[in-house]
Formats: sequence, C-alpha cells, structure tokens
Amino acid sequence: MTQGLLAVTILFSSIALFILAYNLPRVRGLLMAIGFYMVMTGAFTGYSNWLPQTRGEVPPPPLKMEAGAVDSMPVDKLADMGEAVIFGKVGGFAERGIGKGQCPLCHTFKAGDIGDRAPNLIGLSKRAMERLAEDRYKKGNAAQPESFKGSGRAVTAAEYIAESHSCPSCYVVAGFGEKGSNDTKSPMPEIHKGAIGLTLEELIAVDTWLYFREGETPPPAKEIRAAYEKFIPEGERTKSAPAGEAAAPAGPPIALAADTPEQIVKKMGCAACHQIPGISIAKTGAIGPVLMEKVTAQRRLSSPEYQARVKAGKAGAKTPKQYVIESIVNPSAYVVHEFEMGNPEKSIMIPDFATKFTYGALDKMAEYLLSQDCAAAKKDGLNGPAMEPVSKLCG
Amino acid sequence: MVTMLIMSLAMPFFLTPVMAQEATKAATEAAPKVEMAKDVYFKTEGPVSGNPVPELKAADYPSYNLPYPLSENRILIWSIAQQHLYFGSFVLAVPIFCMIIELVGLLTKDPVMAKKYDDLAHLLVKISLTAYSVTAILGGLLLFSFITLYPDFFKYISSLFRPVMHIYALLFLAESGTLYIYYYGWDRMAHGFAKWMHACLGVLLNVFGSVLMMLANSWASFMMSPAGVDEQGRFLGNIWNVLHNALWNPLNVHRIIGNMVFGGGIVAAYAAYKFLAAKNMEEKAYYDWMGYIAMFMAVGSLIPLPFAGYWLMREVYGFRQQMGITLMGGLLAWLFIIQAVLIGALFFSTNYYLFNGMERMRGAEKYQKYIKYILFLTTAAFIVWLTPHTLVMRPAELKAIGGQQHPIIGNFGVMSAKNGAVNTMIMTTIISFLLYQRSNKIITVKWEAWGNAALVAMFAVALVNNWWLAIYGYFIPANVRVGLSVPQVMGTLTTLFVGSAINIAMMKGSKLTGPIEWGKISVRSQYALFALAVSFTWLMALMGYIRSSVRLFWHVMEVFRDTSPWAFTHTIGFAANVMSMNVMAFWLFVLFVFWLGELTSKHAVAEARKEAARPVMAGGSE
Amino acid sequence: MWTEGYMPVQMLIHLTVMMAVYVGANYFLKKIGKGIPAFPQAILIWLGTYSYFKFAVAPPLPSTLLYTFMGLVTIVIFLFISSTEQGWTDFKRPILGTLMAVNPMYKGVRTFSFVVLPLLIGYGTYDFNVPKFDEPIDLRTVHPAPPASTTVRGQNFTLQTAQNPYRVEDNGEYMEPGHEKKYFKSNVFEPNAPKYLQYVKEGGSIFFQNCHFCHGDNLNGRGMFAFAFVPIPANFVDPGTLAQLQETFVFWRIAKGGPGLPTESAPWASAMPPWEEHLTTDEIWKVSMFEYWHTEFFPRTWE
Amino acid sequence: MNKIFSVFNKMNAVVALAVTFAIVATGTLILTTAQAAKDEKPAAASVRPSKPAPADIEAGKQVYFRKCVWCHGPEGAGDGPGADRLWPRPRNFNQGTFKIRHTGSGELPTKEDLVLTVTHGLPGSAMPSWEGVLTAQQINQVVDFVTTDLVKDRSFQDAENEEFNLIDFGKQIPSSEESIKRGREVYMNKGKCVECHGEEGRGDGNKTQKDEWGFPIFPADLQKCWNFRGNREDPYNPKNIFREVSTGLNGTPMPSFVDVLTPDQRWDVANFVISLCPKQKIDPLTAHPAMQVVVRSRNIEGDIPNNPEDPIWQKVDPQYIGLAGQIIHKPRNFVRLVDEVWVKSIFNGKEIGWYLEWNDRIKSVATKEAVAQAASFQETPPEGQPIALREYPMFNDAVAIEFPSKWKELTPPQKPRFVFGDAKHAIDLWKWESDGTVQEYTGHGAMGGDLKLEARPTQNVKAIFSEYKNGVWRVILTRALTTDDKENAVQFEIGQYIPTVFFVWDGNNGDHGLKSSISTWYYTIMEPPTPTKAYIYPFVAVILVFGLEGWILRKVNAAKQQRK
Repeated sequence: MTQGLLAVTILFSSIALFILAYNLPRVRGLLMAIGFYMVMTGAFTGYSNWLPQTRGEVPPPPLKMEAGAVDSMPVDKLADMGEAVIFGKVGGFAERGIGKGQCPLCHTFKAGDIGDRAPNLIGLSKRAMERLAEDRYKKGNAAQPESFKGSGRAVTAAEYIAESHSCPSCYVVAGFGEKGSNDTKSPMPEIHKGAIGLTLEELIAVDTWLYFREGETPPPAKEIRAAYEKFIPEGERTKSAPAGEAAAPAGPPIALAADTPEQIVKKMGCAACHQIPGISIAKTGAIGPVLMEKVTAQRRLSSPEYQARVKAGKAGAKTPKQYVIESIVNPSAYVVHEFEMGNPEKSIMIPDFATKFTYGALDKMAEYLLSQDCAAAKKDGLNGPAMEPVSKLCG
Repeated sequence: MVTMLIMSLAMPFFLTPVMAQEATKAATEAAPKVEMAKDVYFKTEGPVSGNPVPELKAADYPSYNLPYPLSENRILIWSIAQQHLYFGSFVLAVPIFCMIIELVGLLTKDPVMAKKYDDLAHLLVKISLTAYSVTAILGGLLLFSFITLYPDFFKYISSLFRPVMHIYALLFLAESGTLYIYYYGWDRMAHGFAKWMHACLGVLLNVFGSVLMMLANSWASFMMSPAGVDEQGRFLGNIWNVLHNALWNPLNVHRIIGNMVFGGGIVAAYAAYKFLAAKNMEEKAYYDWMGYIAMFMAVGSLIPLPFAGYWLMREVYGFRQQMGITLMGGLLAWLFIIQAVLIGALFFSTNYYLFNGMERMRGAEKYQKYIKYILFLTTAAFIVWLTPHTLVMRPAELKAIGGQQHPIIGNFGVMSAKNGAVNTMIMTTIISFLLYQRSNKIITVKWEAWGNAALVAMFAVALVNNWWLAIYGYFIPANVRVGLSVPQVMGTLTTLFVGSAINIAMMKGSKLTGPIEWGKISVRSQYALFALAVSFTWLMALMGYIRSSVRLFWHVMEVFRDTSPWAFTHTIGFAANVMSMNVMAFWLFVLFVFWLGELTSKHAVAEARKEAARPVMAGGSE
Repeated sequence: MWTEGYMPVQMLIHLTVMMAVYVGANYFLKKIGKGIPAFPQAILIWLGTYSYFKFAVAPPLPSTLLYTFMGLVTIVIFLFISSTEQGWTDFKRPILGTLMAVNPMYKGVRTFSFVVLPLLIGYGTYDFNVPKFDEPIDLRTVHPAPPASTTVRGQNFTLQTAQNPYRVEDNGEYMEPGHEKKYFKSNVFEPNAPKYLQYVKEGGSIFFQNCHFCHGDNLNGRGMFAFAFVPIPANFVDPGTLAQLQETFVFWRIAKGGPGLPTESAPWASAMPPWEEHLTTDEIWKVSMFEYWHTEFFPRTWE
Repeated sequence: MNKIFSVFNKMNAVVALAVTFAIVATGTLILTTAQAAKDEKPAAASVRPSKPAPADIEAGKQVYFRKCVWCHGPEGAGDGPGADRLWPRPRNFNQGTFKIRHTGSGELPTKEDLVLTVTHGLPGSAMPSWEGVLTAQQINQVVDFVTTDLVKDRSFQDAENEEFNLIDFGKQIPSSEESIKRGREVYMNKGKCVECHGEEGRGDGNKTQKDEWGFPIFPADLQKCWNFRGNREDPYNPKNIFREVSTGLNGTPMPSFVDVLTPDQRWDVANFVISLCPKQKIDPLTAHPAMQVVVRSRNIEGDIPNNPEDPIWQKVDPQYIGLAGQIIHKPRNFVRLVDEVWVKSIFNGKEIGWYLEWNDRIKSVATKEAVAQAASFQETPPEGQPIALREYPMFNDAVAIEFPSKWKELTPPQKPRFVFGDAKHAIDLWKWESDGTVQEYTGHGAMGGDLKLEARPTQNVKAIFSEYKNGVWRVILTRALTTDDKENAVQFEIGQYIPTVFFVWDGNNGDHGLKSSISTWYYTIMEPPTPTKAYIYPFVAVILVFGLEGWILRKVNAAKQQRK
C-alpha cells in the first residue's frame, strides 16, 4: 500500500501544479508541461502498482562450511548443511540428489525403499541403541583391519553413528557385509578422509540431519564432535578450509587437464568405489571393478556381453581408450557383468561425469588407467572387490 | 549506421592479434604450469589467465547509512547508472540527428530551408555539448559509486576488461575532441569544401560515439551472457570472446535505435515546450517545425525498434531458455505488460500528433474521416497487444473461466498474436503518415486512381497476411512459428518503403491547397509530443530494468553470484517507483541543461529564429 | 455467439462489426439530418464497448482486464474527438454550455449534475472505504521458467536437451515431435500396435489410475475431484497448455508437481503432487506421451 | 402504433375483449401442445433401436477406443486400466444393464437414454459429460458400437425377448407444500423409501448393499441432488426423480415403483426429494454448488452458543465446501465417501466458533483392531484388486480445520502446502474425532519423507457440541482468538484473510491419517466493523467537490460578467 503512495503523491502534486499554473500566467507553460509530465509518470507508476506484486526470492546460496562454527549453529541450519552434504543441496532429499558425501549411492532414506548395498537409514537414531545391544556388537570385532584405537566402544546412539561413519567395518549390519566376509568387512568407503574426505563439521552436520529428519532433537554438536574425536585419531581428520581462504567455487568440482591423476581421483571421488593402482587414496573401494585397464579394457571390449550392447545401440567403443572414456562419461552404456546388481541397463555410478571432466582431463585419466596392469596392482597390494578380485583377473 | 556495423565487424581484427599474442606469450613463458579451461559460452579451451570470481558474503558489500530505500546499494547504482545512460543516450543520439540534419541541409537546394536545417543542427549540437559534460560527470559519479559500493565486483569486472580500458579512454578523448571541433568549427567551416569536411567530422563523431557505446554495452551484455571466462569466472586470455558475447550485437543495435527515438523525443519535447511558451507567431512556427522534425526522427526510428527487440529476445532465448521464460512468462512477465502500455502510448501519441498536424493544412478535411478507422484498428491491435498471458484473477473469476486460459482473450497472450498486433499498429501509423503527407495536396498525376488502388491493395494484403499469419502461427510448433515473423515484418516494411515511394511519386507535381501553416497546430498536439517523450523515457527506464533484473540474483549470469542483501527481485510497484523518480529527476536535469543552453546563446538563437520564421516557400514536403 | 476454437478472432470480428454499425448508423442519421452530437456519441461508444466487454464476452473477462480495456477505450475516445479542432469544439460545447448555463435546460442539467456529482463521489468514497470480503486477487504465472536441469529419482535430466526415451519409431529411432501425427487416430489396444502406441497405452493406463481424478477423462481439467479445487486443474485440451510446452517441461511439471513450482507460480495454489513419489521416470515419460497423443498436440520444440 | 390503437378505440369494447381472449387462448393452446409434444416420448414401436450401419459402428469403435476404453475396458466389461481405482466402478456393458432409462425395470434402455447418459455424464461418478468433447454424431456412433458389440448377453434387436415400455410421466404435479407433504408421507410409509434412504434422506438407511456384480454400494444421499446420476442438466428438476422412481436403477437394489405408487404419488415423492436438496447456485463448469473462497465469520455479542439450533447459529448461512479425495500422498484415498462439508463461523471479542456439518452414512468410532492397525496402515489396494472391494477396520470419523501457524509472516497470497504444511511454513491443525477427542497438531510437511503431524499438548480448542443423527455429523469447535503459543498456534485477527483448509475423515472407509477428504485453500475473514473513516471520508469528499463546484461557478459567472 505504501508503495502505491508515490503514484498518488505524484498525481496530487500535478493537480497542485495545474492549479498553480492557473494562477501564475507567467510561468504557466512551464508548470503545465511539468504537470503533464507528472500526470503521465504518475499514471505509469500507478498502473504498475495496481498490477499484482510479487517479489522474486533468492534461492539459498550453496552452503559453505566454516570450521568451528557448527558448535554454535542452530540445529535446523546444521541439519540443512547435513542435507546438503548428503544430497547436494538443501531440498536435495526430496529430489534424491547426490552430494559430497555420496551417501545415496548406496544408502536409502525413505520408507519402503530397499537398499541392497547398504541399510535404509530411516529410524537409525532409534535403532542405534538396539544395535549396540546386539551380541555381535559386544564381541567388538577387534580383528577389523581399519579399526581405530578405541573402536568398538560406542555407548550412546550418537557414538554408534559416529563409529559406523569413521570405522564401517567395526560393526557391519547383518547381510550388508562384503561378499564372503561373513559380515565382518563393510564395503562402505572411508568418508572422513581420502576421496570423499568429509570434515568433522560435515560429519556432525550429517548426523544432525539423521536425527532431525526423524523429528527428534539431535544431540548437541559438541557431543557429536566428542563422539567423532573418540574414534578418529587427530591425524586422520580432514581439516576444513580456513574461512578466509577462497574455498572451492559453487557447483561441482571440475576435473581439469592440469590435474594429476591423483588429483582427479580425489576431486571426482572415484576411490569411494574403485581401487586404482598407483593412487594412494584409492586402495579400499569395493563397489566397482579395480581399474587396471591395461588388463581389462581390451578383454571387456571383446566380450560377447559388450558386443551385445553395441548391437543394441547402447555402447559404441571400438578402442580400449574409447571404452574407458565411454565408461566414465556414460557408465550405463555397459555394466561389467559382475557388477550389474540386478540391472544391466543402469550403472550405479554417478552419471554426470561428462559434465565434470574437461576433455583434457578425460584424456589424461584414460591414458593413466590404460597404463595400469596386474603388476601395478600387486605392487600396491590391491585385492579388488569380492565380485571380481584381482586374483581372478590376473590369475 | 553502416559505419558502425563496419566498425563492429572490424573490431576483431585490431583486437584479437594483440590478445592472441599476449596469450601465446603467457603460454610460452609458463608452459608447464598453464592451466586450460573451457569457455562457458564458446566452449573453446583457453589458458586460464585471471582470477576466479570472489566468493562474497553479505558483509562484503559496504553501504552508506542512508534512509531506506537508498540504503540499498542497488538503488543508488541503479539511479546513477540510469541518469548516466539517459544523458549518454541523448549525447549519442543528438550527433546522429545533427549529422543527418546537416546533410539534409547540405543537400537542400532551397537556401532558406538549407539555412534553417543547418541552424537547427547547430542548435542541437550546442544542447548536446552541455549534456556531454553532464554525461561525463555522471559517468565519474557512477564509477565512484561502483568502486565504493561494489568494490569486489568492480575489481573483478575491471580486471576482465582491463585490455579495452585504454581503448575506451582513448575513444573518449577522441570523441570529446571531435565534438569540440565540430561545434566550434561550425561557423568557420560553413562554406564549400570545408562544409563537407565539417559534415564528415559529424560522421566521425558518430563513429567514435557508437564504438564507445558498444564497449560500454559489452559490460552489460557480459553480465547477462558471459563469455570468454570459465565456470569459475576466470579470464581465458581472449578479450574478443568476452566482448562479443551472445547478446552484445542485438543489444548494440537495440540501443542505437533506442537512443535515436529517445533523442528525438527529448528534442521534440523541448520544441513543444518552447512552442507553448512562445510569445509570437514566428516563434510558434519555428518550434512547431522543430517539433515536427524531431518527432519524425523519433518515430522513424521507433518503427524498426520492435524488430530489434524481437531479435534481442530471440537471442536471449537462444542463450538461455529459462532467461527468456523468466522474461516473457515468468517472474518478469508483468513488466512486459507495462511495456505494452508504454509502446501503445507511443503509437497513439504519434498518430494523434499526425492527426492534429493535418490541421495546419487546408484541404486535410477529406482525410480526416479516416481517423476513426485508423484509431479503431490501432485500438483493436492494442487490445491484443495489451492482454497478458498470465491474467490476474480472483479465484471466483478463475473458476468461472474454467482454467488459467481464457477461451477468448487467452490466446491474445501468446507471441503469435502479439506479433500480429504490433505489426498492425506499425502499419496504421504508416497509414497516418501517408495521409498526413497528402493533406495539403491535390494529386494531379494521371495514374492517381491506379496509385491509390495499389496503395489500398498493398495495405490490405499486408494486413490480411499479417493477421492470417498471426492466427496460423498459433497452431504450429514454435520452431516454425519463429520463421513466420519474417513474412510479417517483410509485409510491414514493404508497406513502409513501397507505400512511401508510391505516395511521393504520386505527389509529384501536385497542386497545393495551401502551405503548411507552421504554428497553427493545436496545443493538444504539443502535449502529444510530451507524452511521446515521457513515455519513451519511462520505457527506457523499464527496459533497462528488465534487462538488468533478468539476471535475478547473479552479478554475472551463472558465474558470479550476487550475495548482497539486495539480491532479490523487487516487486513491480517498487521498481516502477524508482523508475518514476529517475524519470522525474532526469527531466529536471534536462530542464536545467536547456536553461543553461538558453542562457549562453539567447541572442544567436533569436537571430536564427527570425531567419527561419520568414515565410517558407512552397515545396516543403517533409 | 461463440464457437469454440474461433473465439479470439470472433471477438475481433464482433468489434469490427460494432464499428461498422456505428459508422453506418452515424452516416445514416447524418443523412436524414438527425446526426448525434459529439458528446452523446462519445458516451454511446463508451457504453456500447463496455456492454460488449461486460456482458457479451463469456466466460466473463477478469475485472482487472475489463478496467484496463475500458481505460484504453476512454483514452481512445478522447483522442478521437480531439483529433480535429471541429470535433473537439463540438465535444466541448455541451460541457461548456452546462457550465455556463447558457439556456434553462443547461441550467437544469448543471444544477442536477452539481448535486448528483458530489453525491456520487461521496458514495464512491464510502464504497472504497467500507470493508469488502471479496477474495484477494491471486497472481499466478502459468508457465514458469523451468530449471536448467532437474534430478528425478536420482537421475539428472538437462531439460533443454533431454528427450522422451519412449518417443520412438519402431526401429528405435527418436521420433521428432510432429511425426507421431500418423498415429493420432490409431487404436492403442491393438495387440500388434507399433511400439509408440504401446507406450501410449501404458501411459494411458497410468493416467487413468492416477491423473484423471483431477484432470478428467477428457483431459480437460474437469475430473471427478476437480470441483473441490481452486484453481481447477490444468486443461490439456486447451491449445494454451500442452501445445505451448516442450515435453521436458511437462516432464518436469509432472515429476515435481505443485511443490516444485517457483514462488511466482504460487506452488501453494496447486494440488499437484510431485509424481516422482508415486511414478518412475519411465512412467512419467509415458504419461506425458499419452497426454500429447490423446489431445493430438505436439510438444513444442526450440530451435 | 397510434393507428392500431385508434382501431381499438373505435371497436366495441366487447369485440375487443373477445379478440383479446381469442389471442390469449390460441397462444396458450399452442404453447401447451408444444410443451406436450416436448414431453412426449416417441411411441414404443420406434423406440427399439434400429440396426446401426456398420460404418457407424466402426466410427463408434474409434471413439470408444480413444475415450471410453480406459475405464470401461476393451471388452466393455467395466474393467479398463483405470477401473480398479474407481468408485463407483465403471459400468459393465456386457449384460446390458443400464441405470438411466425411460424404459421399465430390467429392460434395455432406448438409444436416446444412452445418448443422454453419454452426453451429460453421471454426476457423482467419474463419468464426465461428453458434451462439447464429442459431437452429437460421435456420441450416437459410440452408442451404436456399445449396443451392438459390447452388450453381449442381450440384443437390442431381439424383438422376441426384449420389450421397450416407456414410462408414462402422466401429468406433472408442480411442487407445492402440499405435494411435498404428501410426498414425505409416501416416502415414509407406502414407498418404504426411508428404509434405504434414511429418515432425512441422507442414504443412511441400509448400509450394506451390493450391486449386481457384488460390489458394495450405498443408497443415494438425497440431500445432494447435484450428485444424482442423470441429473446434470438441471439438478432441481423433479422429473429425473420421477423417472428413477418409476424405472428403478437396473443392477442396483433400487426397484421400480411403477406398480406400487400411482404417478401422482411418484410426482409427490419426486417433489419431496428435490425439496430435501439445499438450494444453491450451481456452477455449470463443475455441476456442483458454486464455490465461495471466503468464509465470512460474523461478529456476535455474547458467548458462542453450544447448540446449532440457537438463533445465532441459525442466522448464519452454511457455506458449501467441496472436498476431494486426498490422492496425492500415500496412503491415497481414491474412494472418498464424504465429498462436502458445510461450515459456519462466528466470533466474539474473545473466541471464534466453527460449526461443521457433513453427511456420513455410518457413524464410526475406532475399533481396537483399527487402533492396533493404525501404525502399520497401508495405503492403496494392491495392484489388480478393485478398490471397491477393500475392507477396512473401523477408524474414527473426524473433521479438521487447518491454518498456517504464522500466516502473518507470509506475503499474500503465499501459503503453506495445503496438505499438512511444508518445511518452511508450519500449519496449525485442529482435529476433532468421533470418540470425542480434540487435538491440536503442528505440521511441517514432509519431514523425513513422510507427511507427519506433531500433536501438541495444548488444549485450547474445545468441541462444545457434537452429535450424529440421521446420517449427519454436527460439530462446533471454539478457540480463543489468541493463545500463548505464538509459534505453532494460529492467531486470529479481525479483518484479515486467514488461509484455511478443511479435512474430513470417514472412519468406516478406513480414513485415517493422510487418507482423508480434503479441500483446497479457503480464506477465513472475521468481519471487521465498518471503520469510522468510511463515514468521514465521503463527507469530506462531498464538501471538497462542492467547494470545487463553487469555485467553478464563481469563475463562470465572472467570465459571464466580463462578456457582458
């Protein structure tokens, strides 16, 4: 209403001007002209104000993490941040997006969705205590290869979640262990370091969201931080970038030609699923094949399954290099038989690498992968995933 | 015009080599470390040679402690930039008129008329001289507020455009120099070859001015449709890519034409005011004539303006479809309804002025009876033109209609109908003008009947063709429909050129029923000139706002996010209020500038006026 | 008076006919020496246009538009009468006559209007200030700008480039919009129908299990639940809806529903659910295809 | 004209009278015969549909497989892809059983009957009106196809076994109080209508009926004439009732009363039935009462009466609120048995009161079984199972009103999502349940994937009246205008548009939680008193205008003086 006031004021002033003009014949022309201008201007303003008014809102900017700030953050903000870490942005949950944490690649979050690779996380906050009470937990699987000092000692629900995040194999939910490991080894990648590298703050945010979405009050950030600090040794924590320093720009990171293979692997998070010879951070991924394409690319290219895909018009690589590039930018073109997970049409790999690699980077990565062979894998001591162990490939 | 186009084509040749050199130099020096990145628009790879856009927080935007709404940095920048643009446009447009009028004066055989034209051009350049200084002052003010209010953004954008800054500065100097020589050399270079040289100076002045404007435009168009940088906003070493981004050329053309309408409008308003304030018949006659000339210039430029706008819109859609939809069907759609009202006001004012103008001629009565038909057609077209795609309705009204789309007027909201409408309005204006030309003449050529028949047939065919395509276009896919506007526009342009040609040919040797009695026009018509000027000023503010606000919450579309507290898009009403304040402020300024111009040359102009007011010989067919 | 499908043109024709009648009547009256003076003429034109827009146009014009049109007509009438000096003088004569009270009749008119006018204005002021309970005016942008890309059930679709995977010829090639015209009259329940039609049938089945409750069996937005909604659901038969949109836009709208609309499109005014909760992307594509097939429109394409 | 009158003048008054009378009489005669001709159905012989031309059948098949097949199925067995989720189920054509006829009970309909049905649709069901969608010719063709190819068990051309006895409308008795009274008498006693349709006609008499195919159906709710099948053109026309009473509805328990009641009695019943239906302005687009989006809450003096019969409540007109099934979130309510609620609202200085009334054939209060199942309650029927056959445990009948918690912070017309709000905008929901509980909830939309409501411990909303009688629930809820809980509870302000949504749950239909009937956003406005400025401003305006007029007069007179 107050907005419309200007138009009214202008129109009334013009009337005043006309009256003035009537009484001041010497400057009548000037005043009439100005008055007329004001009438026109007032009419346009009035019309604009008469039309319905909507204000264009600004969508929330991509979230930025600030070290230490989480402790004092309001719970809902923190949960929003957690949602962004898991699903890519606030509101990403509803859109089933995938964020930095890459959690939705394996976990499911909605009632009725069944994950075959990892548990559905609905109701986790309540279930946590039940899990801790299980016999299998109390045994404390001390033989776990990557367990930290202090693992297997979770007592609260928050600690259970923190432990599961920092040491997936410390306790594996029945049926979700790696094939053949009798649920002692989890296929879950490291998320607090390496390729995914969530900072402590981000982990806190994720846990907060897990509570928050259930409609429960999350434990204070300090408590969760303490839980993580209990399980993750100082040296293994990923530091968040200092607030002042220009952090990564909005949007997904881009693999550039100038990056080293190691950097690309890190930026793209390949190590979450793959083991790659010669890349120090990629030694544990157990969801996708080991990437020693010198051995496998040609083999897969000439396999009857691949040729069937070519015939179906879904795949089209002719050389090993084309094959590798195709596998990166269009993972669903051909899914290696052992990794089909019941759907040969659709790979579980993130489908939009095509938009995240520059051509140079793609070329570089393909060249690198094509140079990796069994020897390289043995040198790094890679075993490969249970579906297709290195021993089988190099056997 | 042509020269400007040539210049814009020539730009790459004198820019690219320098840049390429720099780039290669950079590449060889730091060969191992050079990072390549992909251009957001051209998709080419280039060496990264600039900083990425800074990440800003709301606190990074300093602001003055001013009362609301001036506490918003945006409003300050907006207003100052608007004033700068107004004066800039005026200063750019007036030399174009001067050039044309001077040339017309040179080519006119009748010495009295030639003098009259020459004096008018002289007067205009004088006015623009004051305006030129105001523009420069405002430019400085704009720069200053930019630096203080948006320091980071300014730093970024100036680092990008650094290579052309020198050129910009040089051009500015050249422009100033030429302008001064042009003005002060007017009397010395008044005869013979020198006069021709003087006219050439006028052309040169316009070349400088246009290139200057194009460079400034590239800032604006870069913000809308960035190019030459990568996704993080890092400069990729090729300034030409930054300059000729997707919307640069459409914007250039649109602005040049827009400037001319604007300049014409201001001069017309000036003349109208002087007409109203005139003390005697001579003054009246002179300013009536001046108003007519200015109106003619403005409207002549107004006719191609919608087509330039159409091209710009197409390019916007081509660049980002969402941007187009935000404009035409989304958040900003209502602004286009206001625009429609303003454009309608322009066409109605023009027609009305011409109708009134017939009164200065004896013998016009036989054409006045057509006024109602012309008005009717224009109104019908305007009803279509005005009807929004998104209707404002109460829920009950919505329910009564049975959907968002009203079965009758709903279809008026789409592009196809609008095309038909605007072409119709242009054609009715052309008809008005042809009638005006004939008003004081009795046609004596033998083929009169044939000529008239040809004219009527041509307009009938063009109108029917236009309407038919508007209806037909509704039913076909958009990609085909886009092509339909070409025959529509062609039809309109044909009526304009061929119609005028036939009309002029028919006028040859015609018998005059009387001279054009300059000064005998009604007072109301002068208000129509005011209406023309104020509508266009407002329209310019509106289009500037639309162009700028379509970026929504981006400084540089999809590259540099606006994180200031004022990144949201204001309501239409608020924006309109700011625009109105700007428009009124501008006219106060203009008043001041005119007053200043008056002060210095009262005498000279008075002389000129006396000369000009001598009875005009027969044959003024302008 | 109105024939469906021709209404916009009909309205323009009506206006033209009204104009012709006005000119004809005027000519005739002048000829028999009973020409109507300019002032009543102006009033008559105004009233005639108003009655047409108010009463003849059905469904009624939204009031905002009616006011806009009448404002325009008022201005144009003024322009018309004042475009010639003669007309302007004629028009002014009765007004000045009334003001000056040049004869007893005018004096009567003056007294009358000087009494009635303030009262009318007074009533207008009262009416303006008295509280009203009309529902607030709602603004909706019918076709908002879609996002550049959208993620539906974990899959990312770039709207400008995405294609309906089921819009295919029998040999599996993508069928450019427009080419499906040959199937418009076909029976989708034919067991050996081409692939395209089989997908349409699947889409139709999904439509009739989920969508027709609101959008109706005719796809005209008048389903059995439609009466409870304001605004009533979208009418796909109207050439202003589906035919104006790209198929990816339709896909986005179905997948994200009302809650996925931007603010200017009033997400709260839409009852449309995000169908990704109930349907897979494949099902959504098929439904979209069915909608086009059933309404015999093509998706819009951008060049 | 004058001439004609002068002729009259000259004529003898008697002659003039005679002529007038003759004219009037002839006119009446022509009009009545025309009316009679309109009413009269063609003679029985021509009623039997002639064998349609093969071309027409083929054309009809085209239409059928485009428009009808989706519900009625490729074989016409009422089992199209959409059928399973529909209630009432689409008609199975195979047996030739049709509801809307002018022929005797059990007989096939005439072709005109079918054409009428297709043209106007069946209100209250998913069958829409095809008028304007299909041409008259297409409708005829599709009827040709249905009658020849899809009606399989009988044949319209079977002259031996099929009869077409058109009902006799007799002489219509115009509606009058007398007739309605007689109709009620017949309804209660001789016609035994009351046994199924209930005391006050809400269809609450016999609650467990099945149709010929074993699908459960309910007797019609006679208070909703806009939902009567075959009634779209004119819901308040008793002719349709007369027809249905006379012919019965084939396939349903509704019998023909031709042998039981005389035509006059049937007209009386028809008039009575129509009188039950509240007189409303019918929106031609939706064939339901026209919707008013604003619920006006009247200002009253004194307390909110706890009895709907109180004159204060009686003075307020109930407002119609249409309800749709909540089919947009799981669990989805495809069968919504409650399709409208009538509301009134009043307020005084302290409280606001809501009166809610809706027809529900069965009073339901949750069973233990239902309470136990409530948590695991699952939605829509499994694929392939007709929804009409679903049986549910008995939940509570319930009604709820929803407001945005903080509507003041929303810029109009912004509102939360109408189903339980959204993450950014909470809603306040008051729910009354048939076991007498009143609960206040806060809704934040889909937190964690499921739409959930959060019960609040506060007890500000009170149900001061609730009653189930003769198939109707009446509930009065009150609440203080403002409460302490500004965060969650809606705060009322006079003269403001407060968005409002209505929900109704029908317990015996398994309605529970999200499975409900729901309206869209309405506005509630508490009527403000007329402000003083509304009286002062006009006065000022009048004075100003008078002043202006005086000034003009002065100027004019001065000018006149000068001229002289």
